[in-house]
Amino acid sequence: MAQPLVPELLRAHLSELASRDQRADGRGQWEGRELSVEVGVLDRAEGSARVQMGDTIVFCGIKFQLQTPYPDRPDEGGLMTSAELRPLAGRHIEPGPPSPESIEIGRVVDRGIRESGCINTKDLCIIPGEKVWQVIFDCFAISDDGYLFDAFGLAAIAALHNATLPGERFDVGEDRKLPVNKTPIMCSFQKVGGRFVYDSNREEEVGGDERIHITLGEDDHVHSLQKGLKGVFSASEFVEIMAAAKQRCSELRKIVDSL
Amino acid sequence: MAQPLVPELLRAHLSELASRDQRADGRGQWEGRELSVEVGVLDRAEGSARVQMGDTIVFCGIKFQLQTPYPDRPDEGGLMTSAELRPLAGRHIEPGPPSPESIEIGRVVDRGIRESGCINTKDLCIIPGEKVWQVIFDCFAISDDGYLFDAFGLAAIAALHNATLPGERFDVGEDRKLPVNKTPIMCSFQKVGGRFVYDSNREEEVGGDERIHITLGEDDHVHSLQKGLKGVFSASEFVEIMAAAKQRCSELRKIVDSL
Amino acid sequence: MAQPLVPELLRAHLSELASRDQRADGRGQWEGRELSVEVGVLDRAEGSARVQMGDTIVFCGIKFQLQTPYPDRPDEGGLMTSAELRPLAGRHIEPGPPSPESIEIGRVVDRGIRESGCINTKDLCIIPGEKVWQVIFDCFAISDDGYLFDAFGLAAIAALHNATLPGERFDVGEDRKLPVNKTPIMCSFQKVGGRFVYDSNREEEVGGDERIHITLGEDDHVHSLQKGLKGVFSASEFVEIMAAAKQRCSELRKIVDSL
Amino acid sequence: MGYGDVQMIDENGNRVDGRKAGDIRPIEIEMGVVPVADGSASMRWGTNYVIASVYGPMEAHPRKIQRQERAVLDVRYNMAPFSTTDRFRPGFNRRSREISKVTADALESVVLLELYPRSKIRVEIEVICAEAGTRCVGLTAASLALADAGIPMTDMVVSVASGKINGIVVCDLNKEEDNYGAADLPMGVLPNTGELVFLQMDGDLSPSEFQEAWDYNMDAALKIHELMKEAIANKYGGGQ
Amino acid sequence: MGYGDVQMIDENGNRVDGRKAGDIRPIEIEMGVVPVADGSASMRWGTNYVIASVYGPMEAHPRKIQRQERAVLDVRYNMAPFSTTDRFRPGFNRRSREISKVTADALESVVLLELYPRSKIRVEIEVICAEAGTRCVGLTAASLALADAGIPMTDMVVSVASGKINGIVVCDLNKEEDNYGAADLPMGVLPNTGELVFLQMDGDLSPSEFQEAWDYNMDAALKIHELMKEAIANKYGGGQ
Amino acid sequence: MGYGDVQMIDENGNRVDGRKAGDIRPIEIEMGVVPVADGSASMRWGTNYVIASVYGPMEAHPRKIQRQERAVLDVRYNMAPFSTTDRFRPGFNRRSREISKVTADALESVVLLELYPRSKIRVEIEVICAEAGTRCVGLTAASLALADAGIPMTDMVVSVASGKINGIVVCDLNKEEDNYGAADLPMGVLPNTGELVFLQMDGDLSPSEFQEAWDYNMDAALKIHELMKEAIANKYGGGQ
Repeated sequence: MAQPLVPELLRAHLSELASRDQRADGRGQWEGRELSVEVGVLDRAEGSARVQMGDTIVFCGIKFQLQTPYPDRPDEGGLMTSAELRPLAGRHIEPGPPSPESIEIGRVVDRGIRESGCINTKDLCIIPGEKVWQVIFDCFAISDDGYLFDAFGLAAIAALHNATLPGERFDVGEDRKLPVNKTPIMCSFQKVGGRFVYDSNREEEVGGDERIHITLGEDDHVHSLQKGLKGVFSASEFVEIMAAAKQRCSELRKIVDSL
Repeated sequence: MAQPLVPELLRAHLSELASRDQRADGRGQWEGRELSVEVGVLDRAEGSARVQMGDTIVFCGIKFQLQTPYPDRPDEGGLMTSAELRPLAGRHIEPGPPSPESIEIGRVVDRGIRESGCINTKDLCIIPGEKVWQVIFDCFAISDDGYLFDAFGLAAIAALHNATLPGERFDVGEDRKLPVNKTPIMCSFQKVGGRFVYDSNREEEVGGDERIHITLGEDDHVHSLQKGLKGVFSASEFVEIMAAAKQRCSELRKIVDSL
Repeated sequence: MAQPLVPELLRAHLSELASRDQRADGRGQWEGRELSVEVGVLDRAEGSARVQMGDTIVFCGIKFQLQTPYPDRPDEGGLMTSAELRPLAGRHIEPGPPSPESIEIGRVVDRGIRESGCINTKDLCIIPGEKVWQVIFDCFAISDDGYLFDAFGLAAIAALHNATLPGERFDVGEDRKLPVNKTPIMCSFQKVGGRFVYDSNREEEVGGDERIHITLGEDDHVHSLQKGLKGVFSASEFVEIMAAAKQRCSELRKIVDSL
Repeated sequence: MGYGDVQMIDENGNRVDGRKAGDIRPIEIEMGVVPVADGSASMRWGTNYVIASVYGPMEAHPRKIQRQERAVLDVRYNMAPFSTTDRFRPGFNRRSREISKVTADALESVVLLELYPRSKIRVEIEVICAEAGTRCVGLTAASLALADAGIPMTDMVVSVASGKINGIVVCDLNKEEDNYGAADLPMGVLPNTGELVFLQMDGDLSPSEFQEAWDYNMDAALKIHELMKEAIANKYGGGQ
Repeated sequence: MGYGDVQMIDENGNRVDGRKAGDIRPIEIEMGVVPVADGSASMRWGTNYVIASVYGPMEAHPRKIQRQERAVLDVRYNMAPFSTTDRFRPGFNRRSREISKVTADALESVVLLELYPRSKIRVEIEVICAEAGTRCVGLTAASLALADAGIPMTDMVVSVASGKINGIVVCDLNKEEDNYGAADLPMGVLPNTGELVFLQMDGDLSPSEFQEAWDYNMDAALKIHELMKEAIANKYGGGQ
Repeated sequence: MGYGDVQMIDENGNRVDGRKAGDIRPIEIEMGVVPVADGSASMRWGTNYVIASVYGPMEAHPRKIQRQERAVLDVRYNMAPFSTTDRFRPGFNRRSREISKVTADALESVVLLELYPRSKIRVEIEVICAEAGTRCVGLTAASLALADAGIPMTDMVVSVASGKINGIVVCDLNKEEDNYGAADLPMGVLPNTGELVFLQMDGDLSPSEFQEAWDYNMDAALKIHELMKEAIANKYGGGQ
């Protein structure tokens, strides 16, 4: 890979903007880009969603497979999340095996869903000890203009609410809606120009510092956290973004629950 | 890999020769190199052939394995073709995982055999739903002086005619000859100096343009086609090489059938 | 990897020392570095040892797994040895897939153990044709100051003498000591400055030539040999190091048997 | 029941989805679907859904892949994991490698690579939903994306496949037909000259059947080319 | 029996190993355990046993990884095959990759990389015996090894995790507790400023439980920092 | 039935294929079998069939593998998929890697690498049919191919293995003997000096058995060397 140019000018520009409480595209500190969420958009998936945040566009497709349960949990199905950063979605994405970035995204999205308990893995049991469903989330970027984390996270929970267990195709009973008990929502913040902002676009991502990913459930319960990239933050900064996360997660949960 | 030298001088030379209806080694446009085909040459294979075309030398060895049939085709065996371009066979062949070229060769040879129906996959059934034979074609180059496609294709069909199902070794009945119903033959053409020629050698391969691979069966039925490499061709050029293919395939079929 | 500097000065220095019957760290030709062997040092392994030879420090951990025996040997368990050269253990060790060096070490250590017959593979049988134990030796370097071969070999046989078959954890009977019938010992020699020495340190390893690895059992029976690296040696040189090996192996065997 | 026994065409020559032998499936083209790309296009073709994006010309690195006299074309064809009925496992795949290679061979035949020495053009083809004929859809979508990126070409490439079912030659097999088909002839045609840059074939076609399939493809390519021209004109204001 | 049903804390607030809610497991630190390394340290923490070594600053090769203005930090976290009850198969592992990345992110936040332009510092973390919380042990041991190598840092990093069992928030889960735990909050703290460079969390914590776990970690980090200072002082003679 | 129970030598000292203890299997050498290579040779040895080819000296690339003062020798030993009774799966293989390495070590000891600074010599060994002792056949064939390529060497390498069956030491085990053998001692000998460049051993040999096997190898190496000299002379006209 070519040496990335040190984006010192970009950083200086973003700092200068931040000092005047501004962002490169005119948004406020906690303001997201224009958002659209559609479900049922993939003909071959058992559940699907398309999320667009500004020029960032992603799909999440849900597929089910049969598997044998683990001996120590004979009545529980499984969950798997894969995030593919294909070079289709941006000049900066190199082809090749999964990058550390894509592994991190997949694992962060996975934990947000898994740890919330929104899927009761016992609901995935077909025959105890023999056959259970595995739910596979495939997150797939079409256009990466920054903050795939939140786009993937939102697409995943929306696709889950849209999913149908394909009993007939696998000859294990009738098709039925996958029970989803909760709506965990991920909100992420990045330090840009010395302060945290919500939903940084690619320009801010390149010229910014550390990110913090927060997944919240009902009653502001915390389900998952992740700090990524180089950077130091204080307890009071964390209190500030946690407050912003609580508000935004609640707005996004309403959108998902109303689909 | 080092940058290949642009073989502009070679291309100019080949074009000049072509303009006088000549080739670098004195052959006519549709004339092949000296050919030898031997079968039963590999002690550990259940069927084998050695093909030499000029300084191009290849082996094809056929091995059988037992496998479980696919649930939707319980009485059919399988077919697998692998073409290995080991660095033994030429200075230009780099070690490492299969190159796109070797994958393409394997797939083209495979399709020629498979699509002709020369093997009835039901003849490979031992116990329906439980045990079937898998036929594996291993194409292996000893010396690559160009046009491995045709050499591999000819070695594969010749080895197939030479193959014995090793029932005794696998304890599933007596050894018996593998039934082979047809003799599909692949003929390939490359555009060299602006016109298509048959059986280009390595010099012509390096200094030439696109290739077209044609596999024909009885009564000139077409079983497989593949255009490879950069290049444009017209319908009338295609008619011309198809006519040449019909003649050459029929000659080669006689050789294989007489082994 | 950066081009290794040609250690010509080092080689000249070592030759000069050798001509005066000396070594860089003051040892005699057949003298080993300070040795310590401890067993039972790894809480999660079923058998373990830590060996220190000068600044070379290694662990060997033994783990057991259940496996299905091979059909032609239904009452015999298996043996596997893996030597990991993790970059923890030295500036010269690059991360990545197993290097040819680490593969060679693993195979040489494995053969010393396996070929001596110190484990009767029939002692690893649980239910003939169904369940047998696989013994896995994981050799792991903490600090590589030269001659991992001998350190690994010694740690492996010491860990083996320390191993317990974990019947209870796998629900196949009671825990019991693994029967070990013999104590094969590996001794290695490297040509440094034109003559063979025992237990070369890393400086001698870098500035030396070929190595010879000898594994001896009771009554000086030979179980395994391996010559590594570029170099020519004579029959009389071999007689000389074989004599040194016989003496040293017998000393080391006493240490292992007394643990 | 053998392949030939399923009746896929009725006595009136109607196919399972109501088409006649020479008809193609419905096609929808959208230009510029990947906002961050230099060029992009999507095709919905039957229930196929394929997106292609183009990046470049850009610096070719590492330097060893550079060519002094022309650009290198880096083409990748890939199936998304949710594109097939059974999940498609990501990773190395011989079929995808081969399709990437023949697609690159076809596009290199029309892109004016010599205009951009020492540079690289990346063409990315992603199959989002697969029905039948994804390689044809991918190649055609890629030539649209190249046009959208403003990369000069001698001609567009239009790719379509004809095949044989129940002994009858038909154009543009759908998924059910493909499952029972006895032959498949995908071609990549330059609509302005009638020349070819892509050709594959599998199965069994007599000389006369082969000619019939060839002719269907040539005819269909011209129809699809009209849709492509329209989509481009709509985006760039030359339309209507 | 579900996760919540196993009683891990008795009526007197004693945990299975006798600790109170806010107590950490016993910790032993040894400096310089890898004689051939530029710096190294081991930590025994409960029955965790983790070794970290540091090499460098050294030339960064291949050149393409060099950064003009600073050193690159190359961090690897790995589990030895005998570190777990079931043998841990060597090779590619998504979990190890992610932990390596977040550990590198944390350390880059304190190491004065700009002092060593164009060079590389390697940090190797090997889990020899794993109990629970290996990522915290690894990150802490790595900062000790960096100190042992004399690499300048703005502060040490002390990492520790709190969690929840039987609805009670406790500090530094051991293996049994971890198996039945309902939440895990590992943090990486700079003891001199109370700032953070590492943060993860899994499970379910109400806002007030979250605050409690956070406070336990902050408190434990200061205690562990005392042990670290002592170990360094013992080695370099500033001790007692 | 244990390994030692199969009677492989009769009361007259005749082995299963009629040989006496010290006899080698029939050997046929062919030079120049890979027309496009710079040098090549094949050996049929019993039913082993091994081909070796040599390319170079050539430019060593990438540059980082170059050595200022000598050529690098790039040796690959590989088993063809049809070389064994059960198909041999292509791909990474620890055994092949190790044999490649010890073969390279042996050849580097005789090839005058310092004559070709900064260059590379490729040696390719392919086992077409495997019986027993393929590493010896490969090493010997490689030294023939190097001679055919005109690469200067201090001496040829002749490699052969002795072993033990039914408690009797014999030379050059065939496949059946190898299956039931209790020891295997392959050596690589320089016939002109009696020195060694290759040595391995597996199994169990008492000191006196070891000496006997060693002597058989030395004796056989001289006989094989005669066949090698003859094959080279036949090709280059110095023969008869």
